Amino acid sequence: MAKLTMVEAIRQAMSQEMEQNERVILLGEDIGVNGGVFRATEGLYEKFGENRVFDTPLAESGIIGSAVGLAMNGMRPVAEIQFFGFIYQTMDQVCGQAARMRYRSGGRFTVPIVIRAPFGGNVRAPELHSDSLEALFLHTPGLKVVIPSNPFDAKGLLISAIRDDNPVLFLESLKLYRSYREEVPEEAYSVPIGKAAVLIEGENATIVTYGGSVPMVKKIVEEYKTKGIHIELIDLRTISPLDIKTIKESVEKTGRLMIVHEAVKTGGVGAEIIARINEECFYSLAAPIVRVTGYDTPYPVQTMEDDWLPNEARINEGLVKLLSC
Amino acid sequence: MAKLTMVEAIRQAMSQEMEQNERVILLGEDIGVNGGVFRATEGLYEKFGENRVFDTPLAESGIIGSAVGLAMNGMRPVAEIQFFGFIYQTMDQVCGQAARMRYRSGGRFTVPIVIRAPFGGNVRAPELHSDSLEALFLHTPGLKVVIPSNPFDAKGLLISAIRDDNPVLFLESLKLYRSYREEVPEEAYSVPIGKAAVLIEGENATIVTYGGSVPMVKKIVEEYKTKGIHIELIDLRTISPLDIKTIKESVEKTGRLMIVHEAVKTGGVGAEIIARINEECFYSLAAPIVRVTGYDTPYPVQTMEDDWLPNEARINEGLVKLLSC
Amino acid sequence: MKLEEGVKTMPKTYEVKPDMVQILNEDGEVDKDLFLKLNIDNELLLTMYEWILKGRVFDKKFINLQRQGRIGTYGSFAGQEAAQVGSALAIKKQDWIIPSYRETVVSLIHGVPLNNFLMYFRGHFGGTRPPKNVNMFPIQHIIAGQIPQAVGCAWASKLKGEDSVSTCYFGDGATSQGDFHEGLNFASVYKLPVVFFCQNNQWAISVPIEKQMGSETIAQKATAYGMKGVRVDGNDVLACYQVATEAMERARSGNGPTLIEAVTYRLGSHTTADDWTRYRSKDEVELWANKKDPLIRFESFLKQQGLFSSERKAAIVSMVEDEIETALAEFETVKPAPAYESFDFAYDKPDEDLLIQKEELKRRIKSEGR
Amino acid sequence: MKLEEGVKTMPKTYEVKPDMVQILNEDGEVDKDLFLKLNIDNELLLTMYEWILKGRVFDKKFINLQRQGRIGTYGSFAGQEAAQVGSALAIKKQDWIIPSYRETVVSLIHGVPLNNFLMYFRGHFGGTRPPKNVNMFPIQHIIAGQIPQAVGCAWASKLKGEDSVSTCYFGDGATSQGDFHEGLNFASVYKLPVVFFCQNNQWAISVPIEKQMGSETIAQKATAYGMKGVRVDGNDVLACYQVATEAMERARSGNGPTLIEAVTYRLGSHTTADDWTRYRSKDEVELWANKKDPLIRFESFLKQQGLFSSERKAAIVSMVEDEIETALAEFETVKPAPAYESFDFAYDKPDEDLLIQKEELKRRIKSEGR
Ligand SMILES: Cc1ncc(C[n+]2csc(CCOP(=O)(O)OP(=O)(O)O)c2C)c(N)n1
Ligand SMILES: Cc1ncc(C[n+]2csc(CCOP(=O)(O)OP(=O)(O)O)c2C)c(N)n1
Ligand SMILES: [Mg+2]
Ligand SMILES: [Mg+2]
Repeated sequence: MAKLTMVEAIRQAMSQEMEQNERVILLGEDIGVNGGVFRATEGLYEKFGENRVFDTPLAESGIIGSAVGLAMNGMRPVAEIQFFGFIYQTMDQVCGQAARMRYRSGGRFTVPIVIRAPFGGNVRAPELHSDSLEALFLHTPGLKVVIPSNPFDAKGLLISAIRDDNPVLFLESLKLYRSYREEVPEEAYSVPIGKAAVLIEGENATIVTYGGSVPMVKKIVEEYKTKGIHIELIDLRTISPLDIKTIKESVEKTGRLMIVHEAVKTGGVGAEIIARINEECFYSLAAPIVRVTGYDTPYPVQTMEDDWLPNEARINEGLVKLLSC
Repeated sequence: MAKLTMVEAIRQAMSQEMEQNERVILLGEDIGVNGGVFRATEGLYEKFGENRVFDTPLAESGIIGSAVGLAMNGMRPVAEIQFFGFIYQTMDQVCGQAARMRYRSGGRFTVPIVIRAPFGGNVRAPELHSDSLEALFLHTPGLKVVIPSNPFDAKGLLISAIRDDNPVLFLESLKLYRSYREEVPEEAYSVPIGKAAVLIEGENATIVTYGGSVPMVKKIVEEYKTKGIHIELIDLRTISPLDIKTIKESVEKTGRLMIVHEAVKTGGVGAEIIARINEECFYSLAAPIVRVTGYDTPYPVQTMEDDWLPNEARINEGLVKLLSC
Repeated sequence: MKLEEGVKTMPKTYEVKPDMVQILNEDGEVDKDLFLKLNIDNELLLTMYEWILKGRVFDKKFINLQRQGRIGTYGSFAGQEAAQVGSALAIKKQDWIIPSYRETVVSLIHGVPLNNFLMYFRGHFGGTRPPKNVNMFPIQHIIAGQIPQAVGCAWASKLKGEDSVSTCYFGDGATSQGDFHEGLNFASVYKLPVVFFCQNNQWAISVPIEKQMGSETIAQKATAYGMKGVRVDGNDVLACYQVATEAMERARSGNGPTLIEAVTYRLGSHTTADDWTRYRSKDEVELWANKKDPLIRFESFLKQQGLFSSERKAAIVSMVEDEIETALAEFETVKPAPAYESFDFAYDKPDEDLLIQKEELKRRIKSEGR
Repeated sequence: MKLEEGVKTMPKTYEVKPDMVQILNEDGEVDKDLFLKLNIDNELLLTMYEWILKGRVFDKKFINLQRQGRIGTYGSFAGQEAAQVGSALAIKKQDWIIPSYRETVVSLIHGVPLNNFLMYFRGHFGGTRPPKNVNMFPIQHIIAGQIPQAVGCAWASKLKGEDSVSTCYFGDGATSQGDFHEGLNFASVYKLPVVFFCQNNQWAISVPIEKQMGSETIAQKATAYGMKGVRVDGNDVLACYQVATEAMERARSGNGPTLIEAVTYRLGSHTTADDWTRYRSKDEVELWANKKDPLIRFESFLKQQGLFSSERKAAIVSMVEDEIETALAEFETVKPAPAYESFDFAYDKPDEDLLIQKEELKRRIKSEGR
């Protein structure tokens, strides 16, 4: 078993699915000859040729719109949006079209597309290159939204996404692309979409997070453990459909919940989790649920982002509040 | 004082602001000669001429994009998006551009645009003509989102929106456009953005809603009153910024909260209200907060929409639950 | 002095003059030489006529049904039958059709059953489900949304090595959308087997073509993509058929996409919810309703050819009317599917949460005895 | 038989051949007749040269600073100086400039201070705040997002009756975006005083022009809008200046928009995060770095005109380098504004909730002694 970075695991998933199913094709800006601006598709153009890997014109709505048509006529396109902030250009084709086509056509058509997009902060990128906009898609029936936090899940979830008959938005944390390596099985395997992972068990409180925040939160949870405070850590892995069952079971045990995400607070994924926990196990809650998220401003410039994003200081402050009442 | 329908009140607001400030112009599809497909701008082309009221080409991103440029160079454009479902085509210009321009330019530019769009269900419209997508904009810092539920507020809020220096999304319930008339002062007046209205006072429970659902909920609340159950009814009026203070004060009194909106449940405005109430006055809650909303599917066809939307049966069912525990 | 006055390598203005293909003129006279060279036999002529007529009758009937409150809002296509019939008859079984919302005759020709339209215009779930054996996308309500999808569809055919051309329908207003541009650009880059068939009916609801675009024609927009652009008389079914056939042959033989501008006219209102008297003159409409009308024109041509029979016409008219009346009368007794039945179509499988929502709704509907 | 072979009213293909305005050729030779007729005096020639040179030096210096880790990711514009300088010098004080992210020389010419670039490339808040007295939009990171905005800006000038032309900059890749199309269409419909200045540097990151579009030129895309389209040698500063001046005159006198395609080349990588060797050949780059280079070309012209002084050149080079070095050394001691200071810029006034968030952050930052 080789040790891979997350971006390598993602690349391997695409490569293996392309070998396995010739209907799987890739399209996007700079993904061919250049191998993608983050090298996620490196070598695939050379391996599969120009009829499987397409450098497209610079037009995101065109990319997703044609992916929808490709899928309706039998292909399984994997489209890359170079940065998630550019998803705005595709909103009709993603939410108005791909997500509704099965419904609109009364089941006649399925739209098995995967939309891959790197996202998230702390990487000193320019404006609109770091935004976490996943909540827009949580609010869009017909879509699935998957966000891996480690190389193993990334490979297995991407394989599941490519095999899934629904449109899947697959978000890849920029800061985790190369942050570490881990053992990833050589063979193709799938990790189920819609299942959260309990990374660390605990009984004093629960933290739910996903994507780029996972390693940081993990570190904090481990520090607390040494202090005798046992926090259960849940990595959502899928935003839509939300695995509320796993969160609920945890909250029923711990009575305390914190949600950490990079997206702005108001209207984010955290809000929906709070709403669901309120509905599902209100009486298990010992304290108000705490959100540690991006602030309610546009994503800031590079010198400000570390303060703006959830960070250790903010999470610790939140935990004090969560555990004290 | 004349009795006006909501669409007449909206028209009057635009007309008066245009009289008052020559920098106010209107642009949109079919808003000129035709007076808008819902007649919201009827007569304004004739009154103000072709240099104030523009029939644009059929391109929503172009409409909002040019409105942004118009605003940055000193105009106060009021843009109509013919149906809110077409807002998807404008997401970058609205969320990526208008909402961020002040921030991006460090205060050098403001973008005083108003984006008017009819929305909401129960009107037997085709696909993507009834969707309630306001939550997408709740999650977008830099925007304000206003949703009136009656002629008086519609006029006063639209005047505030036009005078506001921030981009304002102004959503007009299709089913309330002509559903009834009420007294509306002749003169220009403003209703403040960001302030909810307590329509009916009560102490047994609180219902928060907005837009098209208000009259229906009002009727239910009045029925309950005759049964001796006093429900406080709050009309949000503004979605962003959210007037959590008013909701909080009510919940502190009643201990029970229901939220009603047409938008799909997951990731909707209701989720954020629940999250905030959880944060602000968790210990005041006597029961889980209840959401009665659109279901988590694409907005359905005409024969299904009345069952899919919040309706009396569903709200009553929710109230039984809310009041029983 | 201006550079343009003095320099040899003068900047090109890239101006083009409009020019329109026509075989059958407004007086019903055919360009004989030309017509003889085309492969259009009498049978095809009669088929063309039949569909134009059926379309016209269908349209009238549906407008009436809407007035009677028996169907919901209806979008008339009267005046555009020649453009639709001419292009549709050039499309083969293995080809793909990607419509907007006005291509009713195209759909009928290619086997979408009347029942779909009854379902659709009465708001039943499934009205926009194209039958399994018809290569057609569902009705599209987002202007130009279907254009990049049509490009993707053609791309798939090409990648799979299938002999299939995709024809994408849209209106003059749609050409203003970003998706029009992005779609045509993709098609030109990948030289895809797709035909962009624009019915320029000169109005986008109340917006006339000169407020819609700065160009004199839509065909010239093909220049932006290095694509072939053709302007055709959209009320001349022969020219529409021929131009579409040639575009499809080009596409089929690997010579890439074509943009066809069929100049036609919407005789009625945008939909039954619209009122054309608010924005256009009676004179303008009269002109197109008489002299330029595709049905009148084609009838007078058939008369010259000795192919017209007024009995046959009457028979078709009453057949179509009866068929619709009978089908509708029957359909009016059909209870719409309950709302919860649509919950299975949001995803391939509803997840647990959605199933709970479905059950909740089902329980309520059942409890109300519906 | 094909219709196109037999019919007189043949469908037009609307094909155009590329054609490029050039005054100063690649060997540094000027078209004398032409040049004499232009209103370009020696002072202007020297100004042009100075800015081209300053641009080149600035660019080199900033690439070095990035390599030293003293600034963040940097986007080089080397090779495009003539296009930027030529067009920028045609823009007047009362005009508006709507840039993308690569128009560094344009900004410098029009008074954006060096400090803005230091702030910007070091990630400080306010780096994209254009100074009050400069009619310029902030740097735009969304490809083509600025195009409809530029159209709106020109529209406002027209409505206010101001003598102001808006110039919008973008690249070849931007022409594929829907916003390009929607913007140009609006401009053509309202005949707005706007100049679309496309720097066709032939690459959009790794995507070459022939994968970007099906058309041979970008200028011909103007045809789609009934707009004037001009193709100009973007490495010939004289031609760029003249073509831009004429376009602005047209715009200023109410004759509507122009699309200018300035054919140039990006000599470096897309940004310092990119590596051009992955997608293009050394030979190609060599060609443009030597024979076609705008600086070399203009220098040899100035030499012929007796206007070149190597001392002056050396003086400018060291002046620019020193200025940047000094300014940066000073700026490196400037503490970035704390994150909470930016909270006042989301809205005109932060609401209560945002103020609470701001205070929370302020308290934390203060408590950490920052
Ligand atoms: C994205 C979008 N914007 C606006 C509309 C509203 N609308 C429906 S039809 C129409 C006019 C379309 O004109 P055209 O493309 O010429 O087609 P026609 O109706 O004339 O066949 C408009 C503005 C829409 N459905 N979708
Ligand atoms: C909407 C959007 N899509 C993609 C990108 C990523 N991106 C940044 S620059 C660039 C290439 C732009 O090419 P071109 O327009 O030719 O300008 P150039 O960089 O060559 O000056 C791309 C794809 C972006 N910034 N915005
Ligand atoms: Mg039309
Ligand atoms: Mg370029």
